[in-house]
Amino acid sequence: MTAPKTGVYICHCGTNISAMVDVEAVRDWALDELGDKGVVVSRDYPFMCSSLGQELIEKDIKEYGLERVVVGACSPHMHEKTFREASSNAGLNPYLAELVSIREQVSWVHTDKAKATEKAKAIIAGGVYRVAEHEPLEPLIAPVNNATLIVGGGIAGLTAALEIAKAGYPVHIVEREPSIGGHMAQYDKTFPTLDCAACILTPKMVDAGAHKNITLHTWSEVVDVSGSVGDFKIKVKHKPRYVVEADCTGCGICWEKCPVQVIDTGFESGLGYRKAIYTPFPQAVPKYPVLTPDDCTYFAKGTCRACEKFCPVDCIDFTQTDEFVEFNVGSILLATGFQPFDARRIESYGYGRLPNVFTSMEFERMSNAAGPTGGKIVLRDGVTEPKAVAIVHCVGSRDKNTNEYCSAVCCMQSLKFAHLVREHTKADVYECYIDMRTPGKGYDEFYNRVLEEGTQFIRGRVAEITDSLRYPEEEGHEGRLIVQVEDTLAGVKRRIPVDMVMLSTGIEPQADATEVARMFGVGCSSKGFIIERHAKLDPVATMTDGVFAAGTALGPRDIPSSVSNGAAAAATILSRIAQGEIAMEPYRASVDTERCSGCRICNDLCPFSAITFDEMAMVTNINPKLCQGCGVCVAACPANAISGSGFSHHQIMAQIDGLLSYPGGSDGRPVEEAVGATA
Amino acid sequence: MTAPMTTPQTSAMAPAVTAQPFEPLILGFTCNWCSYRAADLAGTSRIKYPDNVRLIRLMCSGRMEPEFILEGFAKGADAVIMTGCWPEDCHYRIQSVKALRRFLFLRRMLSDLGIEPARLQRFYASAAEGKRFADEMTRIVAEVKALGPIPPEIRVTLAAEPAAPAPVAEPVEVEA
Amino acid sequence: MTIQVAAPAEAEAKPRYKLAMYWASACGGCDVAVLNLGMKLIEFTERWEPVFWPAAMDGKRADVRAMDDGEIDVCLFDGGIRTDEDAEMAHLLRAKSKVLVAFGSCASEGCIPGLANQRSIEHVLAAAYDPELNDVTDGQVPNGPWESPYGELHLPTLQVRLQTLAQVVDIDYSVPGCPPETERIAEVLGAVTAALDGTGPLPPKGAVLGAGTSTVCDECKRERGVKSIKEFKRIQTLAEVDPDLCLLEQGLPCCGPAARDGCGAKCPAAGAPCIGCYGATQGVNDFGARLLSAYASVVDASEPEEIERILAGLPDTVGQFYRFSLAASLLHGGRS
Amino acid sequence: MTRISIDPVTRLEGHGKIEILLDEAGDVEHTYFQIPELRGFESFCVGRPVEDMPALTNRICGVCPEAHHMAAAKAADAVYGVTVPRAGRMLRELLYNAFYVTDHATHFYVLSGPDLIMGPDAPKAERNILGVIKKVGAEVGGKVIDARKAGHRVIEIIGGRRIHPCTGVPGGMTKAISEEERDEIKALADGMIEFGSFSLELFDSMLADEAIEEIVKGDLYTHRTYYSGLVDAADKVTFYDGQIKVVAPDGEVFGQYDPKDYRDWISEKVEPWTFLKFPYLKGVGWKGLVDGKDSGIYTVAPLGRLNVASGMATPRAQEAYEKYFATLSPDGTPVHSRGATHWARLIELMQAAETVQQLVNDPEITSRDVRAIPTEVPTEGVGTVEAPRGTLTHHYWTDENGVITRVNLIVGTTNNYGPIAMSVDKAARSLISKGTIVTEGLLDRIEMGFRAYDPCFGCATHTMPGQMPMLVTIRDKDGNPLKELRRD
Repeated sequence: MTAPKTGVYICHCGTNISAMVDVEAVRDWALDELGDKGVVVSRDYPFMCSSLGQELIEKDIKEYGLERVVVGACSPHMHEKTFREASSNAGLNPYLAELVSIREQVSWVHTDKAKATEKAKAIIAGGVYRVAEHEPLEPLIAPVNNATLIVGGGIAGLTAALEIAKAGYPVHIVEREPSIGGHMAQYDKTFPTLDCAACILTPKMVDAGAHKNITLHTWSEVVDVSGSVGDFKIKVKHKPRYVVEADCTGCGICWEKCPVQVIDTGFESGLGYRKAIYTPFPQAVPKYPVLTPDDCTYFAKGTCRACEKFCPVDCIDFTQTDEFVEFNVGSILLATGFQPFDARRIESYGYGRLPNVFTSMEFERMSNAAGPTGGKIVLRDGVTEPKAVAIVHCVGSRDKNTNEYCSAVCCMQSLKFAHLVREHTKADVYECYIDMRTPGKGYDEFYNRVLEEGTQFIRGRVAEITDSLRYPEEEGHEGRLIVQVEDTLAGVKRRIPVDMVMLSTGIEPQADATEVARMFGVGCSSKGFIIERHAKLDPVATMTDGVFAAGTALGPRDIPSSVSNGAAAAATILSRIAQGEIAMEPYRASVDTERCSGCRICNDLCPFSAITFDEMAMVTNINPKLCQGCGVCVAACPANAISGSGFSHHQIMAQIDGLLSYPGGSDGRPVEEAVGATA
Repeated sequence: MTAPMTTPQTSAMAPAVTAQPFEPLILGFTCNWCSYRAADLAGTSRIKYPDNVRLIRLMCSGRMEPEFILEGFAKGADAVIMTGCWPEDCHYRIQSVKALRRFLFLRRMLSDLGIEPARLQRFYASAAEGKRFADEMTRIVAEVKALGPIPPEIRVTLAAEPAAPAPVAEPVEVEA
Repeated sequence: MTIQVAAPAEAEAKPRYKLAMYWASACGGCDVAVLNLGMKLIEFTERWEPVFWPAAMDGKRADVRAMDDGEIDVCLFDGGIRTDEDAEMAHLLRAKSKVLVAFGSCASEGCIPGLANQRSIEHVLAAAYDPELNDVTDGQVPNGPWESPYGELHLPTLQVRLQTLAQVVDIDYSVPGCPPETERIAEVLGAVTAALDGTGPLPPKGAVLGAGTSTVCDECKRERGVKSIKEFKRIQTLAEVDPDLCLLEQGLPCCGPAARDGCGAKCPAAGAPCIGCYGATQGVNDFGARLLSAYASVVDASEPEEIERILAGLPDTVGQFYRFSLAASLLHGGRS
Repeated sequence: MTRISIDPVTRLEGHGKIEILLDEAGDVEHTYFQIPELRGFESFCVGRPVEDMPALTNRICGVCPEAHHMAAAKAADAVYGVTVPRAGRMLRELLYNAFYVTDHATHFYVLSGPDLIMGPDAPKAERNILGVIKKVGAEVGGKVIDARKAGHRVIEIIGGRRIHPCTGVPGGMTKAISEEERDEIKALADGMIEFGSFSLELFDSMLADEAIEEIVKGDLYTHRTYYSGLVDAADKVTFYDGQIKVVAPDGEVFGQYDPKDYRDWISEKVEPWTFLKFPYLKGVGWKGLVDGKDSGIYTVAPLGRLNVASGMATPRAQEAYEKYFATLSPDGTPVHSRGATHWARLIELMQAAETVQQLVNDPEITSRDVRAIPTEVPTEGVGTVEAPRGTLTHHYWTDENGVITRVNLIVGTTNNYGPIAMSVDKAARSLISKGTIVTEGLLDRIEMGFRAYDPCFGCATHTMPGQMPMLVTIRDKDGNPLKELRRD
């Protein structure tokens, strides 16, 4: 068979590539050296991805009757689709065009232009060799179920849910807490406008609770995801509330009568109390309470049943157990949120040891009028107002020992706290920061406002918070806290006596983030933040078709960007629903039953259950609907009976040969050896 | 008196020719979802690493056929690198483990064939670990440089043509 | 078995083709397999004139030299290319034959003698003429020409590596097996005769004749289930071998899953694991890689230490995965 | 100096080559018989699990793989110090004796037959199996092919395959035989015995022919060497297992030893001009290619076996044995004429056939108990059998995991390398003197010499038993070819 007519196109990417790769040399080399591999035309262009660049290719396909196209430019993850479309516009099957990366893999990572150019040639050769083995393919079409699963009922998830529901499509929200609302419901004020969080959040919660297209699964968790792109099968566990939701009116008598006081480590961050049966907060949605058996006297001793006795509608049911519901959706949005950094991990800050060291979450509850202190800012004793308060930035952020990243919200929340302290008390406020980060609308203005309010700003990371006085001048400060910090602007070490310290804790992924990511088949960083399909151009999609993410599950961000994430995800999902079907890469494995020996080596290799064995015919079959195209069975088949479209044995072998064909052996040393040569 | 001069000249030039440092040729395999994107990230982050490695993208590290690796060695690679998702976040759930099994089997067989274990390398990189990807590339290239080229008696490439044996003198045929 | 049969009269009508069969570095099993055709062989000689067959009849290289290029219709070449003389004969017979067939495992894949490629030729000589086991006079061991007191004596020289026929010359077909099963040989000779007569299809160049395109498991009668290897066992440690169950599932490293079918799965039927003498199946570049991949894929372990422990059950990976095909492996020059 | 090259199938094909070098006077100065093949089993068997050896070493020789399979299996047993259960051992012997019937039949009728039955002076065109069939009748041809078939069938039933069997493993065999298979073998065994007696009768009748008698009794190939071969506990000829007995040219017993001690008794001389080695008796020493009581060279195969044993192990064969010695050496001293090997071979064929019948009728032959599981730590082991063409020894050293660390192999024909070289030399000297060369006769004699030994260089090179087509080039003192003669 003669080599197919192939066109080679080298992109300068402005100077991104051409600065480190001699693109003209590569262009000429391809035409001179790869002629026997079918290269009939080779061009370079400043921006291949531009419409003019694409027209160049389309024109050649028509004029030269090209059968294959190889583009040397950026990563396929960036522009593979672009060049495939260009090819199919010119009547060439899109899968006969190959994009190989000479930018991410060459010009951006190497420093020796001569060698980078050599490597670029080899990569082009790899593409040319490979694409010759390609065959025309058609994308696989799958219908999209118009229902959506949203995991997490925080502000990001709620926003998306309402957008999709309003558009008229069914939404399931799964929230593991008793109520939707997420962390935002715990906040008092929101920066920089200082409007109350509850006031702007609760209406959305109510809407979501009431909307006919939205099904709430609170106090619930997703336990299994199966099926495939376009039609996922979801299994949800409803944990028992011990309350019959159908009958409950949310009157609240049960928790009034319940004799058991429990420290509320959840919503109230340990500052307040709840009962064994409770709703986390007055505006909770849904309104039904939750009974926690670990706290309940009846479950411990078999007596009490106060709630049951007093319930006017007899909706208490101690016999409830886990319930499982199943439903199918076409799209999934992961809005699983974050957990605050656990300040105990930095022992030198004394949280948990020194009573008057507080975390941001505690402070949010304390300053909240509906909170445990009724909005009074007081020490642990609950009565004493602080005369001096220190606010420590970057707790669990920008720190090699904990998290290297910036949590994005701490600076603003700290400024907010400074303002609130000044507002509620006459205390002096010291802000210890590393850098003041106030990007965003109205943020820096708020910074200036707090400056003017007289808060003292100390540039430096706090070294230690202690209650032991070391120096004579600290006499008289017994019982207070000393904040030791180096003022890097004044260049002095300071030990500041205060009554209260507020640790501005950072944002971390949920403890079970990686398990969740695995269940939904999405990639996440080793920390647990979900990885976007493209950080800039596709920021709410994941690498798994049909699964999206929004809010702090993707990484630290504030309320406005979480909300816009949610809206963006909703828009993306709606457009998929509107299309009704989606095209998938036609990368699938298939069995040549003539060649299959029925050895059953492959039978247990597929995690998607695509492989089945026909006992009668003694051959293996692969279900293309379930196959995800990983190719594990192709590589395992000893009879060479399974082949994989798109990543076939011959294509990869050809690419290997191409990549290594130039400049030949390593450091150009001849790899030939006279095997026949006699010893 | 030109004759004597030629000798020192040629001998002076000889070392320069042999002094070329060994630059290994290394073939690398990535999966489409994690390690290839790690390579992309290394690129977009402009993290530099040696240019000895040439990458091939597979959908999954579990797609790796041992034949690919042997082909790499046969066609002149001094080392081969397998990369893929961390097992816990394999895009195909559990397939990255299949790659691990084949890797261990193949590495053992290669060493039985005289190819040092260090010439078959392997690491995980999530799509977020561009730095790790570049660091590993740098580490591996250094290791292989230290190993030097694969001795020709270990590897025969397809290019190798047997030396046609010197025809032995045919006895002159005489009538019986 | 001296075959010098005058063609019976009734066969005169049809053309009689010229057949050559040569053994290079071989054990003779391939030739015996052909001789075992018995009476059938004598029938074949009605259509085939053996013009050169050192195993069974007189014949001289000089005669072959004297032939025109392509004068031999079909040459069955068995044995591997171990010495310079083997290579010389390969080149000669390629020139003189219309159709050159790599016959048997040695010529196709290097067979068991190909395992010598795992070590250096020095090791081969050192082991064969180990002075502790032999009476060697001041380190003199044979290899190549030797200057005797009366003049030079010619002795062939060993190549650094045993090669397959296809690695040395261009071949048309190959017939796998160690040796090829006699029934298959009869089929091949029948098919080739038909092809030359024009009454049957001519197989495409490079085709593998006398074998299937699947693997031995396809012919094996043993029951098999989903594969999952927890441990490799050695037969001398296995008190009972289930006569009906797949040997691999009993822990015995069987090459059946990867070895080309055509033999009738005789060894597994006899309670011995397949050792892969029919070589790699259609389209496989490297037998060892294929079998290794299959085994590794179904190893029932996820932790490196556990995988290594199971792997340790194979004391000899090269012998296990390449018993018949090391010389044809990708690392050692490939299949052509 | 004049050089004569005799190239069986010419020099370049590595099938053995003879160089005869004459001195100034035109007399034979030196003769070289070279074996130009080496595959290196001793090297590449290292590192293999010992249980793989029976299948690996089969490939040493496709003519007698059964012999290597058995020797390897026995060596593997020894490495593990395991005793094969009776039924397993009987299966091995059954396979092995059936192989003897096939192999000896092939040699006598197909290879030597043309010379013997047609007579050495018969026209070449008739000196082949078809000529034989024409002369002695088609049913004989049928008998021969049936006998070979029968043997191969038994080998296939017990060994799994006709060529390169696969069932021998450390401790026994991988499979037992079924009742049906037993009955099939029974039927075949009767045919084998019939064939054996038919062959012995045929040979008697042939002895009447003077030419044949000359071949068998004549002194052309008489070498007075030592003889060596396996004998059983009763000092009878045996093939599968026994002790090695060595007798001197005069018949005096030189010694008897357990095969595992072979290294105390024999060594192998390595010559730089041939890949094959020359075994010799250490106790006597290497004196070069000469016979006599002072030369360590010894002869094996049928001639050797019958010379060392005090008789055959089965009745019919014993009858023939007595007749053999009565005819050739009434005083019972060793028969030195190589031509007698043909007769000895048929006597062995009969013993093999009778043994097959004995074994297949043993009630225990279908027992399932054919394999013992080793319990010892593997170390080192020697496995020795009598291959049709001589004593075959496999010696393995292993690590504690049963993986081979060292191998020594002495294949059947190798033992006869010395005597064959001497016969070649003798043939040359008998016909070359003072520069006059009786060339045609030279070819005949050398060819017949080879046929008598039935050398199987399949084991070391690749010359099929009996096949020695030849080309002789006579060169003048400057090495220029004077004359070329060929055997056609």
